[in-house]
Amino acid sequence: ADLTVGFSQIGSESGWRAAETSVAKLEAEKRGITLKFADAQQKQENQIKAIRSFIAQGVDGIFIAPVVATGWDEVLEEAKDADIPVLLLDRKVDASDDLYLTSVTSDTVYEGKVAGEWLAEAVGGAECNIVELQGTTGSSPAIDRKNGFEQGIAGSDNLKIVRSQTGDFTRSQGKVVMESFLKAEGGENICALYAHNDDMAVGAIQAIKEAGLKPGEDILVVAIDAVPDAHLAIANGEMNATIELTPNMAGPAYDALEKYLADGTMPPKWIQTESRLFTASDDNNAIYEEKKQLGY
Amino acid sequence: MIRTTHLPLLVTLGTFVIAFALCAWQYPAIFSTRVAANLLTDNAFLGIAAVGMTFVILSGGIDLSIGSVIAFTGVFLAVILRDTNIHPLAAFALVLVITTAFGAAMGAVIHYLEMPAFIVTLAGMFLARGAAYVLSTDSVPITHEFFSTLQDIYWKAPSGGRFRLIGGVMLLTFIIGAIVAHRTKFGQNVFAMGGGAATARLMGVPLASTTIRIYAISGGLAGLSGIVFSLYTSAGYSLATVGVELDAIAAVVIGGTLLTGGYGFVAGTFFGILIMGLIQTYIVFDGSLSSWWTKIVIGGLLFAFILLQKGLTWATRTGKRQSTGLATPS
Amino acid sequence: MPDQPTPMLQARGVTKYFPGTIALDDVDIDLFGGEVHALLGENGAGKSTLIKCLTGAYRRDEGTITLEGEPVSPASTAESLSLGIGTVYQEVNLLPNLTVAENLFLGRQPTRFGMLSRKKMVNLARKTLAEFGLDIDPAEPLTSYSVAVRQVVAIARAAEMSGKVLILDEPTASLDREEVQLLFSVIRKLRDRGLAIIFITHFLDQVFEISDRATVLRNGQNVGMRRLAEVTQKDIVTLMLGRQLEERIHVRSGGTAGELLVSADTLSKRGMIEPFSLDIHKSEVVGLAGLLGSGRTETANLLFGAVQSDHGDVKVKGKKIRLSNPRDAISHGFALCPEDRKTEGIVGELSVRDNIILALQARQGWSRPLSRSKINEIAEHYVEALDIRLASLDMPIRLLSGGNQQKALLARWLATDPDFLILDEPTRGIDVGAHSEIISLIEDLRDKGMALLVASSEMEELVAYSTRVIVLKDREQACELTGDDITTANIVHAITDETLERPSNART
Amino acid sequence: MPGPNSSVLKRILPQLVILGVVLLLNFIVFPDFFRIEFKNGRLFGSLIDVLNRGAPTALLCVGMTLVIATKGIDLSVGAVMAIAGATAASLVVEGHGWFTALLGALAVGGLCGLWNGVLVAVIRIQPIVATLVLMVAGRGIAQLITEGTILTFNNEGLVRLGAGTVAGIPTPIVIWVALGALATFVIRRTALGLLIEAIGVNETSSRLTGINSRVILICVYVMSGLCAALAGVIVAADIKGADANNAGLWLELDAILAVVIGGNSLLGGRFSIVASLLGALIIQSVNSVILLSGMPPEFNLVIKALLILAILVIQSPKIGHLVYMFRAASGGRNIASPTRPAASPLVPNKDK
Ligand SMILES: Nc1ncnc2c1ncn2[C@@H]1O[C@H](COP(=O)(O)OP(=O)(O)OP(=O)(O)O)[C@@H](O)[C@H]1O
Ligand SMILES: Nc1ncnc2c1ncn2[C@@H]1O[C@H](COP(=O)(O)OP(=O)(O)OP(=O)(O)O)[C@@H](O)[C@H]1O
Ligand SMILES: [Mg+2]
Ligand SMILES: [Mg+2]
Repeated sequence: ADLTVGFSQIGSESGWRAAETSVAKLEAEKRGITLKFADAQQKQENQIKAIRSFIAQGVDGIFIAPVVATGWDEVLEEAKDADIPVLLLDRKVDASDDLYLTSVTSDTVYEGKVAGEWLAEAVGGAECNIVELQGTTGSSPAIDRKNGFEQGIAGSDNLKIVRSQTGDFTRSQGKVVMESFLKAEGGENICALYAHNDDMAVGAIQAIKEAGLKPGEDILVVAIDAVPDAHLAIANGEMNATIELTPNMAGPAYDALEKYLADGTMPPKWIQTESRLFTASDDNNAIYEEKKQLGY
Repeated sequence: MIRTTHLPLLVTLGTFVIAFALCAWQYPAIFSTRVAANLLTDNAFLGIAAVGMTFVILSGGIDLSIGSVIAFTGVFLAVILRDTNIHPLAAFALVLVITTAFGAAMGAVIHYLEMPAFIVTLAGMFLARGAAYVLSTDSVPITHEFFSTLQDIYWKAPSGGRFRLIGGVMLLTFIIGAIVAHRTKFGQNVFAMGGGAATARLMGVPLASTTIRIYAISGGLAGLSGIVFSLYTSAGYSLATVGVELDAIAAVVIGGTLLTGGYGFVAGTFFGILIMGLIQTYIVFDGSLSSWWTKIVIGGLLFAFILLQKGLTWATRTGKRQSTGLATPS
Repeated sequence: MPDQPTPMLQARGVTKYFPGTIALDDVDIDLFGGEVHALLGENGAGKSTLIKCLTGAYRRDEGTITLEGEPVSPASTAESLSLGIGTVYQEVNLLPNLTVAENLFLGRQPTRFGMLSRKKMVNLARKTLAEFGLDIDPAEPLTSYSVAVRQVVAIARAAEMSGKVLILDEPTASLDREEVQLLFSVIRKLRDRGLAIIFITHFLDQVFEISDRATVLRNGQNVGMRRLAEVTQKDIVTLMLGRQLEERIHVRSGGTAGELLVSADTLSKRGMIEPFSLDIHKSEVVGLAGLLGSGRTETANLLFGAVQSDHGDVKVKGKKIRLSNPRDAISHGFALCPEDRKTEGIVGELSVRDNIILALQARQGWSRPLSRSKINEIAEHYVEALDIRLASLDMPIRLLSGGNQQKALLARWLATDPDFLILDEPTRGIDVGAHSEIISLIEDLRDKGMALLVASSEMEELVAYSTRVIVLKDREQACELTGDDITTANIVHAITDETLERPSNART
Repeated sequence: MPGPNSSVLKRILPQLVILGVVLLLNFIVFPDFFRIEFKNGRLFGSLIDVLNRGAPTALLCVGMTLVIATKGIDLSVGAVMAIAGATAASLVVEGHGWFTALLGALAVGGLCGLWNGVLVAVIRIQPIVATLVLMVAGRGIAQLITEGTILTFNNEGLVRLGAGTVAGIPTPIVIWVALGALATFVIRRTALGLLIEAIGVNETSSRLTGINSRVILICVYVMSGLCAALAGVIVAADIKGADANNAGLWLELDAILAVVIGGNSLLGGRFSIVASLLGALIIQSVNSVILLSGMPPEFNLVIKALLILAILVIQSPKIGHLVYMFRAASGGRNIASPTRPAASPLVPNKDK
């Protein structure tokens, strides 16, 4: 079919997002769909502008990876008026669910919870001081992953978050903040690190090594996203677990859109992607090689 | 009579018309009320903030805090409407008072402590965003029905474009801004400061009150822009509008205002905003640029506009000669 | 002037400290309505500082001021304006980005329905300027007009704004005699209207022509007030300097010009100066005379490469040289002391010392710094030689008085020991004592074999030191005077000849 | 007249005092702050972290100080860092040695500086706008090189530039101290400093005095580009990867802030690289207080803003004037003494 889809992407702030974009492009090519891509550079207003432009252009469907949950009602209504189905990728919005066709996302709270539960099980009954590297202050995955993790460890009184500071989802901030954690708490007093994404964890791992400790042994490391470098770190024994956030959000979305346009099949309102836990028991080297192709 | 002083304005206007024609030629859909309406609606908050920025830049200053103030305003409104029962209009008034006072305070620091505006407003930028974080890190939806009432005010053009209230607010701001800048004593004082603060002082321009008022206007308009932004998104979010100050500065500069102050037009800023909006629209219509090419192209176009302006200014300046004007005494 | 019971403006015990100096030490001054009061003193005596203290531009450290018997204490120029004290400060203080009319009316624009009325403003401006003999389009930007025009606009502005007192700090420095006469007629009109006028200048002729009384400052102290009808110029000079000024008799050394150094061949720039040819020899002072806007500055700039010519070329000792910027000129031993010292001369924030050695250092290149001792030696030498008054060599040059800045700039170029020195209005704002020193300096330099080109509005001065005078008119060389033909009368004649032929559009 | 050394000390005294106070604040929130151990063959401690983490800002500062001294500003340094980091990373990934990578990065940084310099000095675009172009486009160029990913590498030599040590001292510290010293030396032992200051104060006069302002301006921007490139390489080496999106993000603001905290005027003229470097350390120490204090991250910006505001207010010439007036008032007739040293930092009113 000669479909044109507009995709309003948040930006390219991380490798994961680059991968999401490149998967979306690959999948579109595979299906013969014309993809109009718009990078919003982290700004909601740019996303809204892009969506309005897509409407003005008369595309067949609109994908949005919303930068924030709120503030979409008006523009979604306009899309609805123009009979253009909207599909949400990787994050949800606070809007009435008849304004969009479906959302393809993971459950970010659940991701955090998986991490918490894994850690609780890994340490058993031992006392454990956790340091937390938060994502960008105020961003929804940071908030959800923090909440989820707290739920995950809620049952175990022996787990305690002693320090929590933002590392902005970046490697270098992850490293810097971890350094200060190591000084402020004393490396030997920290039993585990929970990072809201793998990039920060990878940075923090270097800080731990430079402090003369063994990441993965002296300090357990668990993070979220399962980017290739995290698999590598797990394979090297420097990281213990990561929870996957698949970059293939567009694939299921294309499927749903094509079906809907073909015969009006309504997809479920939430297509949840799997939040798979990877640990040392997986073949991380192989996964690394495989994921490397995806444009992370 | 067309004076050479109006040239930058005409250049900007001409640039916009040519650019629009070129875009519409490539993508005919751009020539529609929908796109026109979008340009107004989507850039409303930026336009309003840019009016304030125009005043600041005309006076030879700079205000880096506006993006943060917009975010703060949104969060403040959202939180206060969530947690209290006060009417949005009262909340609007309250937030405008706060942001205006904030701007005035920055102006006072700049003037009385003789600190560079760049640095004072940089600290203001940290402070306002920090305050927004402290209020709420979450994005807070605004559900008050008065907001929906305001959002539902629009005029739908036959071909589908919706001209919304906030676009109107922006136009009104531009008109008032232009009158204040070009038709009042205060406006003249702003230009005078931009021409040289020390000289303006010797000529009797009250620097203190002018500086304070300029930054109060910028703060207040950033507040208004924040209100418009909250109407635009029905939410307050502390991470919103990062870097808007740079967009505003770019719009002001493209609009023909000299960053060193003293020369420029509020109306020019309006076309600056439209040009920037057009660039974005064009990039989305094209839809084939990757994230990085988007940035490079935006930078390149910015450069092209600056160069175009430089070239035109240069072309008109040579050729013009000075006249002594001294009449021969008899 | 008849002594009225209460002076219009009275200052008592005005004192102002600057780091390292007392600029004003317990200065009293009385100013009556209907008089023109000259304020005199050497460079750095404190004249400008006094008026800045009187008008609130500086905060005075001690002293009281009364206006018509009422104690006032203006804290800002805006306040003194509202009290009816209008001032023209020493350097032209107008805004280059505004139009003439806007400059003229800044702060008291005519309004209509609460909005500025530009039309009214332009019409009023046209009328006001006509009184000052200026027929220009007030809606044009100020920068379209020359320094002299701006000076007149500044005076007009101050005169319009002053209800009681008008203060003019060296208003005539960039005017030629015709404009000065025009200005004086305006001053007399204002005086007759009952205004009290303070007039600062270094031209004693003008002082005696227009003023009624004079207060003399020396080293920040009031050393006396004189009724001008009762004293001679010599008395005043002696009072200013605190010593007698020895008379110098200027002998023109005619005909001793050395070998040809610089020659310009049909050099021109469209819109600025018509093609001109000029030969300058060693041991020769070529004077450039002419009315304002006649192209003296342009001639100088073109020869120095500060402005690019679009036709013709320059030869040094018969060899054609490239002259695309000042560096080229400097490398051939040229030097130019520019007319507009504030924007083209001083580097305000840098110390006097750095300003003096800047040109020398620039010529040596960045990689060969002058040694500290050498720097001090040069700076101290010129401070002494030119009698530059300063608190310390480390003070930023912008804090020097106007005349002392001018001397420091002269020092900058003398330090490079040039072969060909171009001076554009070298004595602007320089006091009588220094004035004659500079004239003899020029003569000394000439005798040492330097070639000089001096543009000046002061004909007496040109007559004194020039071996040749070129009169410019309408950006064209009109005639050349040599030897005994060099007299003030001849120059005036050469200039006015043409002026009379020009269709006059004046409304005076 | 005071000798050169005592005047340098006098110049940087306010910065030294402030740095001391902020370090003390660190000590208050974290008593072990000053403890330095030798661990794993390297110095280890919070103070070392401040010096180490301050490296990118400090490096940027060196170039930025010069640019600001010419009355300019360079907003593009953050983006240039990203470009340089990406260049170095892609070179080693392609199999080149670390030295080639470093040279490549420096070349690219110099090129970026050249671009800025030409826009400013030749085309005469205002510095803030001229460098805004590269600030916007530069990150795109960096991403173009890395294709949006974090380009990781494992080249020992390159990594050592960011995470290695020289005689136990983290390499970045060695690099910025060396560069700062070298720049200070070159600038003060030649006439370059004077010429740069002259251009910053009055470019027209400087040009008429025979200073080759065009070339010097270009050189200054190139220098800024080189410094940014070095900073970019260090940041990339530190995390063993070039993160085109985040490397140096908003760091230009920190660098400008550091220059101003260093007491340099944004209006150009007199400058001190040493004071700017102290400014960079002050900023890093403020960051360190925030991290060590354990406050929730939503307070980070407010704390930073308030601390910086306090520092700037204390440094404001006006406050200095008030303090002076107060001292003079309590010190009696001292004010009347005409022999008061001329090098007092006070300027009457705001006369220009
Ligand atoms: N802001 C300042 N700081 C320090 N010293 C100053 C300042 N302003 C003026 N001075 C000094 O005060 C003295 C008086 O200067 P002033 O400008 O009043 O002289 P003047 O009589 O107007 O001289 P001129 O005829 O050259 O204009 C000079 O020695 C000058 O260096
Ligand atoms: N930048 C410029 N562009 C075009 N024309 C100029 C420029 N500068 C000066 N002119 C014109 O060149 C002519 C001569 O200039 P100028 O007034 O400086 O001459 P002057 O004889 O030196 O007078 P003054 O006594 O004012 O120095 C004037 O008519 C002036 O308008
Ligand atoms: Mg004076
Ligand atoms: Mg002249």
